[in-house]
This record gives sequence, structure tokens and C-alpha cells, in this order.
Amino acid sequence: MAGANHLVRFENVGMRYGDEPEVLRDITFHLGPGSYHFLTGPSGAGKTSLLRLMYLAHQPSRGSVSIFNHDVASTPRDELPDLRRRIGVVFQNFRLLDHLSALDNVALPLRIAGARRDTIQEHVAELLTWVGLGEYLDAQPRTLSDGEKQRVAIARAVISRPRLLLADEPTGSVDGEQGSRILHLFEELNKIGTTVVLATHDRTIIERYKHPVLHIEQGTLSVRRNVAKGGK
Amino acid sequence: MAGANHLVRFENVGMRYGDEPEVLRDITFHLGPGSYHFLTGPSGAGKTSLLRLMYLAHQPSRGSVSIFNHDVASTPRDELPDLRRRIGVVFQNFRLLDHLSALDNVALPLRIAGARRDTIQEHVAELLTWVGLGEYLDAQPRTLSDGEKQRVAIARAVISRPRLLLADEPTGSVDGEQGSRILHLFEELNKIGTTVVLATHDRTIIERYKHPVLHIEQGTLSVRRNVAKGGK
Amino acid sequence: MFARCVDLAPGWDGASRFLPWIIALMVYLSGLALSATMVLEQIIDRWRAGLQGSITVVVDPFVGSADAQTDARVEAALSVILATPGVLSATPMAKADVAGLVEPWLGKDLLSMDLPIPRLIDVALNRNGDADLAGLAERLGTAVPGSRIEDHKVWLQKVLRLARTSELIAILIVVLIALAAAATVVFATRTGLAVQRDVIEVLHLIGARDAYIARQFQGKAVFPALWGGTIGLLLAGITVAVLWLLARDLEGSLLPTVRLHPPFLAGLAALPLAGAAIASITARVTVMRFLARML
Amino acid sequence: MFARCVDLAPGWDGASRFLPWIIALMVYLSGLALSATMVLEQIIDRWRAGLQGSITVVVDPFVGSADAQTDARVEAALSVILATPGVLSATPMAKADVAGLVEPWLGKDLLSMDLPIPRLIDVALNRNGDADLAGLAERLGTAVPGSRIEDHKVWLQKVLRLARTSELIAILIVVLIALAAAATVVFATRTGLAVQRDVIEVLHLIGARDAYIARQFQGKAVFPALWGGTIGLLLAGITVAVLWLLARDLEGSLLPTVRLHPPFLAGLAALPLAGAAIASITARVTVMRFLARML
Ligand SMILES: Nc1ncnc2c1ncn2[C@@H]1O[C@H](COP(=O)(O)OP(=O)(O)OP(=O)(O)O)[C@@H](O)[C@H]1O
Ligand SMILES: Nc1ncnc2c1ncn2[C@@H]1O[C@H](COP(=O)(O)OP(=O)(O)OP(=O)(O)O)[C@@H](O)[C@H]1O
Ligand SMILES: [Mg+2]
Ligand SMILES: [Mg+2]
Repeated sequence: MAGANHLVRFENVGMRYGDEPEVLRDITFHLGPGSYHFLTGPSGAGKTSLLRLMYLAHQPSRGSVSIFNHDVASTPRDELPDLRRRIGVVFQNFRLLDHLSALDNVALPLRIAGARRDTIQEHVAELLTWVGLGEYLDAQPRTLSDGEKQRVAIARAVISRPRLLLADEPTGSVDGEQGSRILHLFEELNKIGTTVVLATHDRTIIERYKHPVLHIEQGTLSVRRNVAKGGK
Repeated sequence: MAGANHLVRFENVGMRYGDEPEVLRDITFHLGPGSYHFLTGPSGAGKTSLLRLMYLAHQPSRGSVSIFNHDVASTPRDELPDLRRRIGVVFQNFRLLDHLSALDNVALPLRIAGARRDTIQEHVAELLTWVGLGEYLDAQPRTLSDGEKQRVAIARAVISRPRLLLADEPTGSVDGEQGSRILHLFEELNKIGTTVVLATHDRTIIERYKHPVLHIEQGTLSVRRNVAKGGK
Repeated sequence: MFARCVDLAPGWDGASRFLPWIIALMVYLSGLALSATMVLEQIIDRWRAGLQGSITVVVDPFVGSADAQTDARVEAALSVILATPGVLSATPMAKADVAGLVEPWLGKDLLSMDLPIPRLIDVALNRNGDADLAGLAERLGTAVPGSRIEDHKVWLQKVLRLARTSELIAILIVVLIALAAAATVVFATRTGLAVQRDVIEVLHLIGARDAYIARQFQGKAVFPALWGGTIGLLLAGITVAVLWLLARDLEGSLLPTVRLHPPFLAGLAALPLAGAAIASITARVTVMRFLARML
Repeated sequence: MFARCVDLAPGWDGASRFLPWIIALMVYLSGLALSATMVLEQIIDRWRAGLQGSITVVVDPFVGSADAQTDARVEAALSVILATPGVLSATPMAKADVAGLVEPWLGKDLLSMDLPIPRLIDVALNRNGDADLAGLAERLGTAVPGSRIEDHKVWLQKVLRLARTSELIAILIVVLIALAAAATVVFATRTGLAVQRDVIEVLHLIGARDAYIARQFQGKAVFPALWGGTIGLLLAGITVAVLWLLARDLEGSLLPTVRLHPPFLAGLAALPLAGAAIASITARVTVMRFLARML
């Protein structure tokens, strides 16, 4: 309702799976363009569920969700793919397509958007090399270690330079050094204008980067300024 | 070859997937009963692969692996299930059976070992409640959050009081508090005689508990004493 | 390593590798049934030709009876014959003509003796060959003792009826198999897709349009259906050829030389196409329906 | 919440929900083909009875020819007849007997005039009814002009041969369908299991023995195969019943009252059992083979 130009705006949103009780209740917040938020909360609190609402995988049971100033409920169905193409998602369980190579998995968003083949080729190989998978371009996901899968998933999420990047526990399976590289990548993307929401349990990450925190507990959300509390 | 009574003994072990180059080379180490080791190494180094050798999911391409003083290569195939029943495994990707409820998943090892139904019932419900899933006894795995799935997987690994507990990144998806509870559980099990190997990327865990570290890098393994280096 | 063209839908391997085989089997059975129908149709046609035209009813004279008496019996037979459905007309043959027919057997001398020779009635039947000859024979037997229909046509008709029934059954079976085949292709396609829901969902979430996703899966469904169907058709062709040679060896005269009519050939060729079309439509409907349930 | 009994293998839902339907279809088609074979068998039996015993060959005297000449022609016919496979014996009827047969037609007066009456030869055939009557008729025609076989038996035999060929074809089709059905059940079962490899592997890693795991999946395969098979059998029964009523309506006299022989019924009842057995064995072999590849 209020001021325009919010990338994400939730108003009194509730969400449930099937007939079960609401997982999220009365969620109200908005994210400006170029912002960077952490999303925290105990296991099972609803972080993934909140992200599902943001990447348009689920409909709220009440309230209104707007993404890129489009109210999701009133946007015609055939305009939603355009919104989705501007969102990059790192799924918590990766969700790679098992029948495609690492390279083809990462190329997917470009291909769906109809990019030219030679640009695809170049960009994808470069990005995969950057995340340390230069030797695994043709590997099937099932032959990759979990950390390697996660990096492929991250590459797929960022390849199309999304305006909104949603990452669900993106460093859960990678080692410290790789984790730092990935977080650095997110920082750089954020600097050039990408809005980032990063769900994580890892306190060291939250303490290192001083971004505001969306905290979910008991189904409700609170926004906290992340003031340094003893981080390295 | 040397002294008896090792729970796990690797001698010059190599391992490969299919025809690919060796993932692990010349691995030699042994774990005594009641020991507790961390397993570290960069993503893709071969931690999961090493654990696969230990839980008898994969054959070494060379060298010898013994578990519970049984040389795996020379043990008749129909004696291997007995060895496996004494090993509890927390898989990195959980590997819950989707068609069974959380409770039935956890009960699986007891049921396979032929335990009595009423003991099963009692123990399983108690353990799940302890890991914070008392309300999700009948939930299908696909309706659980990742952290919840991971806790079900942990419960399944420890329910039958294994002599050897192999945990691959067991706290990767749970929040800090749940993680502490789980690590505490592992400590307790270790105190009553369970040998534990815990693969993790999380430096805070390694620094908090002063257990020796098996470190894999470039396919080879080194054992390090874990002297306090500034942990909390 | 990037040269190959990338389809986004997984191939029909693993769980769904058997879609083409199911389709092959269905096309095979349909092809057999269709061929059987065609052969039956042609046999019936040929046999029917044998029944067209006319039959002859014989009225035997009683020994020592007068001509007039026999004439009366011929009249009685005529009324029975004309009352039979499928009979166009019935003409008693002139005594002289009958004599001409009997002559080779009895000789002129005998005939000239004014013997009581049998009377013949020429009965014209309608073109369908569906006149109730068996019923006629029965009624003649009671109404005019000593009369009879020339024998083998009655038989031929019975056989023809049986063949017609068989043809009906064969057509019904073709229809049943076709329905079953369609149902199986639908089932197999949906089964194949069930495993790939996650792929569909990920493509959807990445921003692919419904029609685009459906097209990927449709393309993947058409090809195996087509080659499965073609294999089934080939096998059916081989089987029919073998059976046909076998049948011809055993019995030449009753089976007509079967011609491959163009419409029949077209029908056969359409079987794999039909399989492919069903698979494609099913894939589209299944994917679209699955997508429609998502936001 | 713990009361229900837990099977470790997933039910046949989702991807494999269609196993029972495939089995139903196969049992259905097998049932139809088997029934067709049985009906043909019984029809053939009945027709064969009509061919057993004897036929009559007629040798017409030529006009004005001497008795001796006719006798010679009868001898010639006899030698042709006896050379025919399937003929047991051939006995010329005594002239007096023939006269007796002809009497009602020609009358005593005429017969006493020493007319040239036709000679009849009684030919005994073997029990199979497979004597080559058509060939005999042809050879008689050339060797002894003016002789002929009583007509409708030749026809009957031709029809019988065709029916036999049909039966052979039907049996072949039964065999083909049975093979296809077995292959399909194998395919469907393996397809169902393909999706469940992870379940098998987890059970294996947790310490379940191979036989134990295989048993779980076998149990799960048997039940849907059994009910699928039963449904298929019921549908086949209904179809056959309907077709039979239809056929009986159209044509009463040629079709024998078909009896349901116990061996046939047993064969039909065995179809679902066979499906279940194939599914069970396939499940076992597939699981065991998959497990054997693991340590
Ligand atoms: N099934 C497989 N087939 C072929 N290669 C494999 C397979 N599984 C793993 N690999 C390869 O073996 C190497 C080691 O993998 P492994 O899963 O053991 O690593 P890891 O140390 O557990 O890594 P992470 O921390 O990311 O889980 C990786 O380079 C991976 O690509
Ligand atoms: N598909 C589903 N159907 C029903 N309930 C679900 C489903 N997915 C999640 N839930 C429930 O919703 C709640 C929130 O789940 P969600 O995955 O959002 O948690 P999360 O905060 O992401 O947890 P984690 O940190 O463990 O990933 C959980 O209690 C879970 O059991
Ligand atoms: Mg989550
Ligand atoms: Mg690993």
C-alpha cells in the first residue's frame, strides 16, 4: 500500500501447507532495492517457507505479497515467468537436474530466457571455474560431492544476474574457504545492485557481515539491525 | 596386520568411482574402540568417500579395510549385514525413506534386527522427542524442513546403540542450539563406548571439542592432534 | 563439450524406458487384429459371391402320382419359397428344360417314356446372400415332403454367417485393443512423467513458461512412441506374413488371394502415428495439469 | 499411531501404480485368445464328427452302356479311392441295394425294366476326418468321368480345414500374447523397482539381508499383479460372454453348445496366478541382482 519501489513487500502474510496450521503468521516487511538481509531462526521455523513465498513457489493463505511492485495475487499467470526470471534461487537441497551436466544445469536460466548459445557457453564455463568446478563442467550431479553440488546450484542462481537473489543455507555443505568466496561473490553482486536474502544457521557469517537480520520464530518475523556483537 | 582390537583399520587403501582416477590414495590409519575423531578436508576432498568405505558401501580399489577386526574383502557376503548393524550412519543427504513416517524411519534398524515391537515403539518415540520432533512422529519426510530431516536421520543412526557411529556433516542443517544438543548426544554415546567419526566443515565444532582430526586433502589422509588453537 | 543440443526434459530412460515397448506391443496386437478383420472381410466377400444369384429347389414326384398332383406340390413349394425373406422371385422350370437337364443321366429313351421326373424351381435371392435358407429348408420339409434345396448352398450360408460373426468379434477386439492401447500409452506416459515432477517444477521456478515446458516433454514422448510403434508394426507384419503362408500351405481353395487394400494399409500405418499422437497429447495434458496446480 | 504393520518396501503407487493395469490388460487379452481357441476346438470337434464314418461315391452309368462297362468304371473309381490317404476301405454296393435306395424315386415298375442305375461306393474314412476329399474328387473327375462324391462333405471338410488353421493361428496368438504379457510384467515390475533403488540401498546399508529385502518387494509385487490379473480375467469373461450371446443370436446351428471344460477353466484361472508369479520372480531377481552389485 505504502511507498512504491520496494523489491519485496509482504503485508500481513500467512502461509500454510495443505490443511495444516499456519507455518507463518502476520508477516509484514519490505525489502528495498539493493538491500542485503540475513534470514535466521531455529530449524523448522519457516525460513524456507518464507523464501518459497518470495520465489513464487507458493501462494500465501492470506495477506498480500508483492515482488518487483507486482502484487502476486493479481498478476496474470503468464506474467509470472518474467518475474521469476529476475529472481535467482539457491535451493536448500540444491535441486539440480540429474540428467543434465553441471554446465547445462548452470546454463538453464540463460537458455530459458533465450540467450545466445555462444554467450551462454563462455559465461557458464567461466563462472563454474570461478567456484572451483572447472574440472567438473561435464560431470553429472550424482557424481559430485555435496559441496560441489551446492556450488553448481549457486552458479545457476547467479548466472543470469538476478535483481533478487534468494539463498537458502548456501554455504551449509562447503568448506570455510569456498564459503568465503561465495559470500564474497554475494557481496559483490549486492554492490552492483542485487537484492540479497540469505538464510543461514551459521552465526559466524552473520557476525562477520553486518547486514540486517530477518528473524523468524514461532511463525512470526522480526527485523533486527545487526550490530556488531563481538564478531571477528 | 599389527595389534588386534582395532575397530577400524585401513592399510594402504585406494578408492575410485568406476574408471575415474583414484579419489583416495594410500590411506592408512586405525581407530581404537571408544575413540572420537573429526574428519575434515575441503569440499570434494573425499570425506564422504572415506566414510562409504567404513560403512561398507564401497569396495576399496586396493589395500585392505577391516571393521571390527573383520577384513572386509575376505568376510563372506552373508556376514556383512551383521557388521553393518553395528554401524550407525548419518548420511550427508539424510537418505530417509520417503514412504515411511519419521517414526518408522527411525525404527528401521531395530525392525531389521528383529527387535520386539513394544520396545521399538517406546524407544523411538522417546528419542524423537529428545531431538525436538515429538510433534512430528507421524510426519512424512517430504513435509519436514531440512533441519528436521537431519534430526530424524541422526535418530535413525543412533537408535540401535551402534558400536561405530559415522556422521557426515550431521549439524549442517540445524540451528546452533539443536547442533549443540546433537554434539552433546554424540559425546555421551562416546563416553559409553561408541566410536565416533564426524565429518564436518564447521571449525567452531572442531575447536570446541578437542578430538583428534583426520584431515583429507589431495586424496591423502593425515591425522592431527587437535590442540586448542584459540577455541572459545 | 558444448556442441550437442540440450533438451531440458530427461530422456525416456530408466523408469520410462519401457514406454516404447508398451507401445510396440499395443501396435503389434492392434495390427494383428486389424489384419484378421481384413482377411475375414475378404473371405466373406468371396463366399458371399457364391451365394448371390440363385438356388434350386427340387420337388421329387411321388411314384405313380399324376402330373397334376406334382403340379400342386410345386405350387405349395412356391408359396413357401416366396414367403421367405431375401427371396426375390421363384420360377418353376418348364418340364422340357428339366428333361434336358436330366437327359445325360437317364437317356433320351427313358425320358420319352413319360417318366415322373423331378420338378425344379429356380429361386432368385437378393444380393446380400442373407436369405434364410436353413429356415426355408425346414419349412419346405414340413409343407412339401419330398422337396429339398440343393444342399451345399445351405452349408455355405451357415459358414458365411459364422464368418460374419467372427468378423464382428474381430472388429470388437480391434476396438477393445485400440482402447486398451490408448489407455496404456496414457498410463505409460504419465508414469514416465511422474518421476520427472521435480524437473518440471525446477524449470517452472526458474521462469520457463508452461507451453515451453510442455513442449520439451511432448517432444520426448513422441519419438519413443513412434519407434516403438514402428517396431510393433513390423513385428505384426512379420507375424501376419508367417501365419498367412502357413494358412495358404494348409488350405488353398477356401482362402481368397488377399489383396492389401490401400485403406487398410493406411490404417496400419496410422497405428504408430496414433500411438505417438496419444503419447504427445498425454504428455502435454499431464505437464500442463501439473503446472496448473502451481502458482 | 504405531498400530499398523509396517512394510519396508513402498507401495506400488505413483510411477508403479499402473503395474496392475498392465497385468489386467495382458490377462484380458490372453483370456480372450484362450477362449477363442477353446471355442474353435469344440467347433472343430463337432464338425469332425460329421466327417467321420463314411462318404458315398456315385458312379453314373453312361446312357446305353453295358453293365460290364459300368463295372469297369466302378473298379477304376475303387482303385483311385483306395489310393487316397485317410480312406480305410471302399465297398461297392450291390446293385440290389442301390435299387432299393433309388426305388422311392423311380418306382418299382421302372426298376424292373433293367434300367442303367447309378452305382454307389461306400467309402469308410479314418477317424481324424483328414482324408483328402478335395483331391479325391479331382482325381475321380479325371480318372472316371461321370463319378462324383456326395457334395456337402467335401465342403464340410474345406471348412473344417479352415477352422483348424484358425485354431492354429489362435494358439500361436495365445503364445505370442503370453510371451508379450510375461515381458510386460517383467518390464513393469522392473520399472516400478527402478524408482526404489534408493530404498533398497538404504535398507542394505542399515544391515538388512538380501533375502529379507527381496521378500519385502516380492510381497509388494504379488498383490497388485493378483488383483490386476483378476480384473483382467473378469473383463475377459464378460467380453466372451457378450460375444457368445451375440454369436448365438446370429447363428444357432453351426456353433455347438460350448462346454466349459475343467482344464480350460483351470488354464484361465491360472492367468492371474501366472502374472503374480512372474511379477514376484521378477521383483526377486531384480532386487537380488541390484543387491549383488553392491558390497
Ligand atoms: N558417485 C560418484 N561417481 C564419480 N565420482 C564421484 C562420485 N561421488 C563422488 N565423486 C567424486 O569424488 C570426489 C570426492 O567426493 P566426496 O563426496 O567424497 O567429497 P567430500 O569430501 O565428501 O566433499 P563435501 O565436503 O563436498 O561433501 C569428488 O571430486 C566427487 O566429484
Ligand atoms: N511440504 C510441506 N508440507 C507440510 N509441512 C511442511 C512442508 N514443508 C515444511 N513443512 C513444515 O513447515 C515448517 C517450516 O518448514 P521450513 O522448511 O520452512 O523450515 P526452515 O526454517 O527452513 O527449517 P530448516 O532450518 O530446518 O531448513 C516445519 O515445521 C515443517 O515441518
Ligand atoms: Mg529450510
Ligand atoms: Mg561429503
